Amino acid sequence: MKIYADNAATTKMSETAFNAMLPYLKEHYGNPSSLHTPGQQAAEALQTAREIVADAIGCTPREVLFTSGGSESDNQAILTAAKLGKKKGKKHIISTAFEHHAVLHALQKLEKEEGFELTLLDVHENGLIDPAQVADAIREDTCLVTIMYANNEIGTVQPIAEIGAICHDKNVLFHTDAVQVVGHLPIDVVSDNIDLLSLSGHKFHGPKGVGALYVRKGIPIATLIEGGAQERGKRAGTENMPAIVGMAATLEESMNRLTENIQKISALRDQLIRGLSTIEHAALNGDPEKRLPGNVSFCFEGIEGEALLLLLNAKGIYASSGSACTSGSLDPSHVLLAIGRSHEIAHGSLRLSLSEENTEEEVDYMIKEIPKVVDQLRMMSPVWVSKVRGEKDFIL
Amino acid sequence: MKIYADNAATTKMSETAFNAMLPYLKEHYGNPSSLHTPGQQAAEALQTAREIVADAIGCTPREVLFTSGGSESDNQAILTAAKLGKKKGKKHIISTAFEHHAVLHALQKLEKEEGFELTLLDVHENGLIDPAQVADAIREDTCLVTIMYANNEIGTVQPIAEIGAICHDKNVLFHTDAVQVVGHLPIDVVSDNIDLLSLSGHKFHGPKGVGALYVRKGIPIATLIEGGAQERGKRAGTENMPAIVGMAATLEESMNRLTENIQKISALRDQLIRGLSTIEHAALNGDPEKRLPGNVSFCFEGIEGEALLLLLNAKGIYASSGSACTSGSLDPSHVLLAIGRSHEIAHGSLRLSLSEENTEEEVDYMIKEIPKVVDQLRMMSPVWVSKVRGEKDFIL
Amino acid sequence: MSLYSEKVMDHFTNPRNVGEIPDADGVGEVGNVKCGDIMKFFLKIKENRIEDVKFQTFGCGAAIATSSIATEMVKGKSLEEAMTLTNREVVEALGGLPAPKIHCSVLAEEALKAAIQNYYERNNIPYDKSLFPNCAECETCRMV
Amino acid sequence: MSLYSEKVMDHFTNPRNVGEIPDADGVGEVGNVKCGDIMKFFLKIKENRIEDVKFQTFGCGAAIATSSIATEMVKGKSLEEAMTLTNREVVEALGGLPAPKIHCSVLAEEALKAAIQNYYERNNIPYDKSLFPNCAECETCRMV
Ligand SMILES: Cc1ncc(COP(=O)(O)O)c(C=O)c1O
Ligand SMILES: Cc1ncc(COP(=O)(O)O)c(C=O)c1O
Repeated sequence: MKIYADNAATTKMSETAFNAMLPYLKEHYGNPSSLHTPGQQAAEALQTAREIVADAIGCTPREVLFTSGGSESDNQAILTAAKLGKKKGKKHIISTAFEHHAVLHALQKLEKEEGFELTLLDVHENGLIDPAQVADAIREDTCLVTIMYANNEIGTVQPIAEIGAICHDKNVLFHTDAVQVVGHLPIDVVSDNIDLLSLSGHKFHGPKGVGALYVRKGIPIATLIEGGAQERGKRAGTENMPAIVGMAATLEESMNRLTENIQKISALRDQLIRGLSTIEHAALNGDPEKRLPGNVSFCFEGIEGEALLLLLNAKGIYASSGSACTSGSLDPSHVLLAIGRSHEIAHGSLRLSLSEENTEEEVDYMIKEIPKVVDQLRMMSPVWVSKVRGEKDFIL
Repeated sequence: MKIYADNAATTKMSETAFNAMLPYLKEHYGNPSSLHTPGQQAAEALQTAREIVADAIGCTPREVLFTSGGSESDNQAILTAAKLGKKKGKKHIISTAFEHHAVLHALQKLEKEEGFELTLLDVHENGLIDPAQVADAIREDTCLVTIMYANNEIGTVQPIAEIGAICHDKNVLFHTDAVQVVGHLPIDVVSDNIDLLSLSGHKFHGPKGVGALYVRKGIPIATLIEGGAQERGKRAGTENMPAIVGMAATLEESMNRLTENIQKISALRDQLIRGLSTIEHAALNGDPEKRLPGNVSFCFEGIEGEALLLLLNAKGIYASSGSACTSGSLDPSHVLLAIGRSHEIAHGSLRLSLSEENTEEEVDYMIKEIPKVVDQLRMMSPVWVSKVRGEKDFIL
Repeated sequence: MSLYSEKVMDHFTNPRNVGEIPDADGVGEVGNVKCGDIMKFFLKIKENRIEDVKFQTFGCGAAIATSSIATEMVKGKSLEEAMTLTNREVVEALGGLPAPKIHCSVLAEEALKAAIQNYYERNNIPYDKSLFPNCAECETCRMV
Repeated sequence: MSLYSEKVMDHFTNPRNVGEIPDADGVGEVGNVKCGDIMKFFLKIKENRIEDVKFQTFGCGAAIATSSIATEMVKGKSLEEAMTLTNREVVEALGGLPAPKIHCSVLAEEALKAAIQNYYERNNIPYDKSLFPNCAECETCRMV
């Protein structure tokens, strides 16, 4: 059995996306800036795609900017708010300790190079922000609150609408990295009080290398990539037409199946969580209720995540430890440290991220195999052995 | 007949590119940062693609950074040099008046926001830089010379190796926007003395939304998109695997067929130039010898380019006026103004950019139809009529 | 699949009333080559009515199409009626224009008015100057 | 299609000499949980020879594989021979390791030496301290 359970890293592209892309990979190759028929055909498809994406998050097409992905969107959102802030002498930004690196590193650059001040809110053991924290942290000179809609490693979903309301009350721009949420949970930028939102195609069965940034009307957008007049001069570069069209097509389909998918995936998730909870000295990461439909994240005491991944890989289970980006590094995930896991425990993490393509049989197989592999590694772990003998204390 | 003669705007993707992409659009969807088999399969393909691109321009794989396209590469190259310059108190940059907007706008931003000083070299009537101009312009505080390898509108190819040699002599970084050249003419970054080079996949029958930046070993790269550890931490974002693989595959093929293609396309170009040269009061833009194999650029007195394009479009000839990006704007192309065309003349421009897929028959058809359309528009042009009557002087 | 509506394309590729009237009673030219659009209107006036109208245009497809339809719209009209032609009506008659091309319709309105003004001037007919564009101060061609 | 060579995967998925020697003559443990790698080596020494060796490892695939192959490489060797084992030899025996995993081979070398040192200490055998890692000052686990 081959089980792809790493959908938070990237997803299999849907047939819908592929079929939508196909003509743009083949005969419809015009540049939408060109005036001739193939160019204008592309320009029209670009507009249609923009409308679909706008519809999916409840904004107008003019508020949607196409980018090369979630990271670029995050960077441009932060740059936009920072530039505005700088002009007004407001150089304080509020975020959380467990943002994706695309946000965190962009913020740290502002701190280091531009003298911005950061407040990174505590995300507590359950991985959730309390809106009151945001209210308390906002200062006279706060120019941006950026809090991810849902965390990519532990799957917790924040009370975004309430946070947004506070920001709007206090007249502070609110950005949310919704890369893990768009296409998976309903979003409405208006009722969620969002000013800037990032999304990425390949996280919802769309193509890689494409994303979008929503910027509420009236906010002057800062440009990250200068050049031609594409995206109304706010994002230069010949448009990635096949990817844009593919992303829109699959997003439209995802939105149509949203309720059904949420139900199906959440059921698989809960089945898997229940199954893995029988493993001793293990713990679910993140709130059990307020989490993404597909996210299952555990820490297993006494073992190390990479070894776990590789043994699971040998059994055809494709998973992740912490986020894909940090796998292979010596440091444990900053997300797990942020929810208070010790280094030792954080090293023993496993993320299984499900999609609607996973099945109950797959979940059963994982519930059967994962404990065996955990056991196998524990048996050869000096840490585990000394805990079993009572020479060291168990943490979990 | 449908003739695509806008290959400088974008190209039809090759079968080779499409076939290379296909598995990565379908079954091989892993994230190269993932440790499991699908992830590592992607990581390997990424490395192979990097080697191919490196081979094509004569550098090592570690010197190749994948980006979302030519504009991003240009921006990152300029940022890299500017950051280094700033550190050393060197804030003078040399470029030309007819760079692509991805370069020009990035430079103007540095001028406006960071206090850099720009020297934009005159490109003369023939669209060529004399290396001596660069030598003369370099100052103590020059941190970058950025000169495009070949111009996208008028096709002139600069003496890059000589310019690079001067820069290296004077210890100044040299960037070249080679977006129109890679895959079309031989490039060797070592013998061409290039430190930074931009390329874009969709200009050589590769996919849109992907490009690369070559950065010579030892130059500390500045990051434009912060985030994950992709591209050794210098360009965040989940890699656009299908596009990267497709770009590499078609580049490899282009390099294998380079001599053959240059011969074929240049012959078509010269046939077309000869044919259009019979039109009165018209002029070829750019040097007739030192130009891209596929570039044919004319100005026709007394008419306006957009009208010309649309009538040609009705005849199935897909062309461009100035660059695709500026079409539709009221201002005539900055490139044509830079080579000394008056506003009036610059408005009447036509760019036909050929590829190896064009045929002699197509060229014959264009030679037959274009003069008719030029005539048709001239007959209704008050400017033309007054010149014919001798009320105004002809310029060309 | 086109920048322009079918109506625009029709008037652009088959423009009506192209040419000039050698013994025109009024001629108006607006725009300049720098901005890329020049329109010249020729009027034949009989008993205060536009008996014939022709145009020459240097410019984009929209410029040619707006010239063409404007001549159709005023042919046979009295000068007073013709003076009420607005650029908005021209745009509507064409089934819309892309935003950056709206200025072409303004040019068409102004070219017509300039030709009527020229007729008044030639014939020393008194008229209300405020109703006519002042080409010296015209910023139309810089509008986007 | 894998991060690791076949040899590494073999030693990782079928590690040799896993476990402990209850009455070991020397035991060495290096690394720490913070950096994510701990190796513990157990030695049975007879007539200055490594009669038996076992290991326990908390760590990544490379850590387990280097432990495994290192035990194979020193089993039956004299202590002096075993002391000449270098991390480079371990890497070569595995057919290479990805750059960020080289530190695992260093850990394996050090775990072995720590166990030998422990044997010398327990038996009051004089030895050259400079040949052994000083774990208190060891920065291995911060190497990348
Ligand atoms: C010379 C030149 N530089 C840069 C670019 C920008 O490339 P891209 O559209 O792939 O961002 C182009 C084409 O649009 C170009 O012709
Ligand atoms: C929460 C979050 N933000 C941003 C990103 C970056 O998206 P991309 O890889 O498309 O740039 C990711 C995924 O990698 C993510 O999970």
